Amino acid sequence: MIFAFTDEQESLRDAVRELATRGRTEPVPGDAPHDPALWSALAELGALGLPFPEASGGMGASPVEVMIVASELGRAGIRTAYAEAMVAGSLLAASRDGGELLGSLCAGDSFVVPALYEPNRAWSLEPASVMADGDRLTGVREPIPCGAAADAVVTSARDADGVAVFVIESPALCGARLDLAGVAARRLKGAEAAAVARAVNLGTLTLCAEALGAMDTALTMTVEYLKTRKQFGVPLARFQTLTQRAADMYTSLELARSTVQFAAMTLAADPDDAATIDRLKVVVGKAGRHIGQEAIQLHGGIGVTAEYAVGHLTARLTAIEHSYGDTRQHLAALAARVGDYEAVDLIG
Amino acid sequence: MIFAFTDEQESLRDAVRELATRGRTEPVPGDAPHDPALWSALAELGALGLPFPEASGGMGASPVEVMIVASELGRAGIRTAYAEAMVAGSLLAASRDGGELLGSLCAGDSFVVPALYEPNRAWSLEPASVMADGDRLTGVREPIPCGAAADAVVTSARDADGVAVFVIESPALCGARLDLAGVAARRLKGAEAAAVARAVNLGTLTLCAEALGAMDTALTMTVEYLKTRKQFGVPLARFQTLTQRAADMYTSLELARSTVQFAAMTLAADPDDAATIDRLKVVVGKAGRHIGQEAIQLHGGIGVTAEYAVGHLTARLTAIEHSYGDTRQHLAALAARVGDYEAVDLIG
Amino acid sequence: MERELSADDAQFRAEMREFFTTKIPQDIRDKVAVGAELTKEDFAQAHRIQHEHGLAVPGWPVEWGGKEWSDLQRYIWLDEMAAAHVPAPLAFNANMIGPVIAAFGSQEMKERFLAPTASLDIWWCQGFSEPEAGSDLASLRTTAVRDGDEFLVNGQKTWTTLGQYADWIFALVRTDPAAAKPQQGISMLLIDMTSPGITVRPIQLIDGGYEVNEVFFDNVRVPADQLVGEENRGWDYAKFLLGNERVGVAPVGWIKRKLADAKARAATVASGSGTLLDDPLMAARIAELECDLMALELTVLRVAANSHGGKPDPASSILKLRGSQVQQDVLELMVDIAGPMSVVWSGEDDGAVPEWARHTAPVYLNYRKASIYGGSNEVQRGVIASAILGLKG
Amino acid sequence: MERELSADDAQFRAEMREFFTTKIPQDIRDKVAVGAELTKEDFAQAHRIQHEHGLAVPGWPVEWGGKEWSDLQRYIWLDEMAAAHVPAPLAFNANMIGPVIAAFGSQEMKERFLAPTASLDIWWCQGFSEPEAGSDLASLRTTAVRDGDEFLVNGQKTWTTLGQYADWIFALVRTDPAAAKPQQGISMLLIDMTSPGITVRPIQLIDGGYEVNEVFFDNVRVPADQLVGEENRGWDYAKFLLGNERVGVAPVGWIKRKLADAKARAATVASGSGTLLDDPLMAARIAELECDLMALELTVLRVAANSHGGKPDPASSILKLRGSQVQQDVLELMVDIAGPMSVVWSGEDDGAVPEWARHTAPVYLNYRKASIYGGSNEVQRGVIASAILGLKG
Repeated sequence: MIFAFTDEQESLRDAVRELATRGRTEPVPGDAPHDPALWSALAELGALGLPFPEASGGMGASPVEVMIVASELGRAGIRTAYAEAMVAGSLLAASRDGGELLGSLCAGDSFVVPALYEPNRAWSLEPASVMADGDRLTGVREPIPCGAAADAVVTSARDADGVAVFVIESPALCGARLDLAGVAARRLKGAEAAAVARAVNLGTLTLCAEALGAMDTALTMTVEYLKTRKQFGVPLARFQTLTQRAADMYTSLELARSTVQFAAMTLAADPDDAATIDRLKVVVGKAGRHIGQEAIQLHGGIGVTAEYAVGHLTARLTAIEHSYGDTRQHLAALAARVGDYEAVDLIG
Repeated sequence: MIFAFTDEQESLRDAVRELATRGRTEPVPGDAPHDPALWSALAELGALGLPFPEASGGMGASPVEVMIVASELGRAGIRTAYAEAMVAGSLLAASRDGGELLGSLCAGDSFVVPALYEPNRAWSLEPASVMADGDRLTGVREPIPCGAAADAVVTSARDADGVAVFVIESPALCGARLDLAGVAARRLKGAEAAAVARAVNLGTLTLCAEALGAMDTALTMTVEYLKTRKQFGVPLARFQTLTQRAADMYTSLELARSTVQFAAMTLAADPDDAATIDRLKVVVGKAGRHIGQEAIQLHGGIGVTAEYAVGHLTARLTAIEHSYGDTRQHLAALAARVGDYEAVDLIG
Repeated sequence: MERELSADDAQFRAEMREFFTTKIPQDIRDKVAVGAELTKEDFAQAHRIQHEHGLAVPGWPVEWGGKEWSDLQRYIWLDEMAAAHVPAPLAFNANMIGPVIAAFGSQEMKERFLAPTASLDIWWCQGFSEPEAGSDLASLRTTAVRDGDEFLVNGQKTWTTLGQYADWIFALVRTDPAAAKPQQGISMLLIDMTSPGITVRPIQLIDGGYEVNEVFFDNVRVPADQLVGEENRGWDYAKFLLGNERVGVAPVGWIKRKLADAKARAATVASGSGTLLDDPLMAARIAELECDLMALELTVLRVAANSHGGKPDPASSILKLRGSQVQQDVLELMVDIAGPMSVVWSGEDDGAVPEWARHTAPVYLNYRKASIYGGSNEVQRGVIASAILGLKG
Repeated sequence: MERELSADDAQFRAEMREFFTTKIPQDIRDKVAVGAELTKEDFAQAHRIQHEHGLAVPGWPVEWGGKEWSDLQRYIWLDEMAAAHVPAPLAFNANMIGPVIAAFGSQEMKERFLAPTASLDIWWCQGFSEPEAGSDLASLRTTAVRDGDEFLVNGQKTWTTLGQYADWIFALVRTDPAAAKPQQGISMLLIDMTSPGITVRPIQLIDGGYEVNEVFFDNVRVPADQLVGEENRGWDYAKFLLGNERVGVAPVGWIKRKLADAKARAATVASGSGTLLDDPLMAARIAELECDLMALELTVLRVAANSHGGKPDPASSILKLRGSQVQQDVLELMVDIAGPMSVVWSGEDDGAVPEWARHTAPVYLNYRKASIYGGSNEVQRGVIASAILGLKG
């Protein structure tokens, strides 16, 4: 197993890091508005089309490159719909007639996000009350993260044959809600339940990579704060109970880093490996709670203010934890299969 | 709600403390042998018959007094079959023909323990493979804690009508195992499933009270060690990461203390309150793991030696956690009923 | 030892339940239930209704409106208040400056301030923390220099909760910079927030709300008769103030209400073929939190029962420490129940995602403060280690 | 980035699996599987079989029996060894004193000691810790005074693992009491355990076993040519020794084996209408531990891949820290699976309660040592905080 980045991957990382530094705006509480300028810059870099086929306007790269981009966005504390675009793009790529919109997505011309959550329902890959009859849909999707600015949304629905996937252009959202009854929907032929699972695998990896970056910055800021902030006449770094906890944060971070990188390699080899994504979400979910909560605590009061970045990082980690299933749900999925194998084999 | 002890309860506590100090022997690793001298002393104090009717040779007191005795034994690090005697006595007391043996138990003349575990089976109040046909039993009970010295054991078995309870005098154990086929068993009329549940409630309270005492001593020893032991030229108490962890141990201890005392009051009012016992076992189970593990860690190497008491306390806490269902099992029992009420009402 | 509630206390409980569920406006209670932000008027209205019924300041001396309740009765009052989603009387008035004035103020000060403090005709805020004096309060720098019949106050306070609504502030100020120890030389002043030279700057928190403020003092003139008690004894009064509350130091009633709400919410979120409340891992976590809360609540009852006349007891540190932990655990549970519904904070109030769910993430993030303010959990552990366990370091 | 194992490494893995599952006696592997104590002969036999196949000291220089394996191959070797329940070659020989002698010993010393060390003809033990020098190794007091061609050694070592079996001890001793810093003035000596003046006193552990010892030195004469490297540089050699191992610092293979065993055991314990492995809370806990272990194992692979020539890397502190935590979690899981069967330690080997279950509590208690020895977890956190995060305190 090789964890090192190639030279090209390092160049990509540096380019995104530069872009993220340049494009960074001060975070505000609450939902992040879509930033078209930043989005165009990501498109120019090729970031939006990384894992998609060159024939559709993508870069023909792999989830490893997606992970690199998302990590840098997370490090910079930039909240975007990058993971959402990866899910939408993956669904379009799975269909034989999603190519045109996918090309537009890769180029940054169309802002496309998935609509996969149902109100008052825990996360599920399977649509429960969203139904399809031909191209007519019923049901409600809410919330749709970043939906307000979307040129199109991609949603799944249940029909007689199972799960189908649809595109809705120029969706008229009410807040974060899309009432599907009466809207014009176009079926994406060839994209079925397996495509949804695969798209969500990629989206989950993307979010977890972003979380990795956010945790990295949260720890860096915490360490810096401990070095400079004084209490009782001495720097906080003199309080061993704080520095030992920073060491635990570092440990969580490094274990999460290994897992994110491994999951990216794994999806590159097998985009349908759901068990690895379950484990990834558990490891990152636990690390995100640990690091996010401790980063605030070790900062003290300033950690919960909107003027200081660390609370926003924790807010983002919290949102990521609750996207596409939280730690509990992924644990439950793993628990249901835990008797099927002897041990998790990472190198086999 | 009144947590204070009465004067009589304080006298009882002092008497047991004195006895425990006098009767204490150096702990050894592994199973504790029955100590007839200590047992007689407990009987003389009336401790063995505390919660049982005076008509049967008991003291007609309550689970509160049992808690006081068990806490003191735990504090002194004395491992006895006190909880086992409470379970056996409660089963005898539930039957209209257990009186004679109960009297003998209270007087310390007969050493009676329950046999309620089945090998290769998680804890359950219900017998699974122990069957009764009239007074003939089949099945195996193992392990039987303190069974080697027992004059009699009390066991449950399943028959056509449900659960029945039996006494086996002079049982011939093989190690900690009793093969029930072919032994002479006497049915305890009137003692059925509810009697087993009630007896185990009392036994669980007794064990948790003992755990409270053990945790108390584990913390006291740890604090003392931190004050006196030097590393890097200064007492360990100078290392804030250690003292903050001692503070967390204290917090666990005091929360467990409140819960043990409350559970004793509750059983005094309602000996069948299984939910309170479930919660008690969860609180004490978590506290016992926390305090037991931290007591060793804060001691360092000496904490795992047989020459030093703190490891034995942790060993005892571990055994108590695995008696009559561990934290997980009691949580699962509570979880199954969690939708049946709005909130836990302690003073209603 | 006795578990049962006496007949009198049971009657008291029924009365409190009746009062809170019928006398406090439903719209205020509904806001509390969904975690929405309360307005100044909401707080004031709830406080004043309690005051009208003689319930706003039960812990004060009887002559100033107190009730001489037992600790258990105080507990029941708080418990039923929280159970009905009723916001508590303003703590700065009822639990902080009121008892201090009653204990240490001159007769003139009592007569001037206590009645409007009880009735909320004066809205108080607290001026203790400073940018360089958070957990280390004794290093505060705001100065008060005697100038005839006045003090001249200069400096800055921060984390002043609801300061934007306040009429008056009780502030710790340094009156003797030459004192031997930093805790000495501190005084407590009562300051009119409309005094020239005071500037309030709201601080936005991570949830988007404005509940704390910076307060700047630029040559603010404070009449000397607004000095509480004796000069240079402010540290003692602050310790009294912070140690005064024991029954309420862990917000047990609030947590219990939230946990019950969480169960009710979980039963409304579909999961698989049932609801989240049927999910074994979710149900076990809720059951475990109920155990944690029970142990905490029992400890409040037990420790309060050992109370000795308002003297600060280091045992209250375990209540503060554990109270904030369980409180935060329950709020984390609530976000987890909302799940993907917590991901978008804004939304239409008539959307299919209910309001409570949209508030879960901001409320969870906001309450990370609970383990920081009022003496951080690290400070509480330090108190336990040194004052209770004798680990002096 | 590349997940796949190369064909060569896959072949290597198959060879190791074949070797460990066919060449090491089943009775030894069975003892390891149930957590029974191994005899001296068990350890020795397993070591010697590996040695006969050239596998006992792969990390040494090639001329002394090493293999020039990649870190990944070392990892595979350890992983397959643990998977087959095979005890590792004696660490004191293979990982500790051998590499030190190979790196710092004179040619004479290498020729005298390395071959018998590799073959276990010398059984080594470690003499580092002292009663007053545990985590604070630099404060050690055992002295060695030069007396002609000999050192005269006096003092006491403790926590000497398997010292009762050892032929020789490598010990840190103070040779210059006047050194400026306590770390200076320490030397490393090789001492024959049969030397007059050495007394070994076994220490019983909480599980009832005897695996550690006190070793007393009373005017023990040690030939000067048994000084490793240079006088007063013992601290450097000790640091090299402790930092030498990175792939193996977290016992990942061992933990993985135990966790797989735990699952198999859980499937044999009836619970309700199924087994413990069907229980949702138990299954979730196992799944969570598998996640924790995966993250740890991946970090071993990632950090080992960044290795730079045996130089101690503070990142190994996270492996030691987290390795001991996950190890202890798995052993705690194992007691919980045994449940009431763990309550009685003794019993008949033909009883209905299986042997593995009776060993769970003592093994769990014994391995609380894992977070204490070899640098306690508090020490590891200190290394991370200062050496990695730059938090110098």
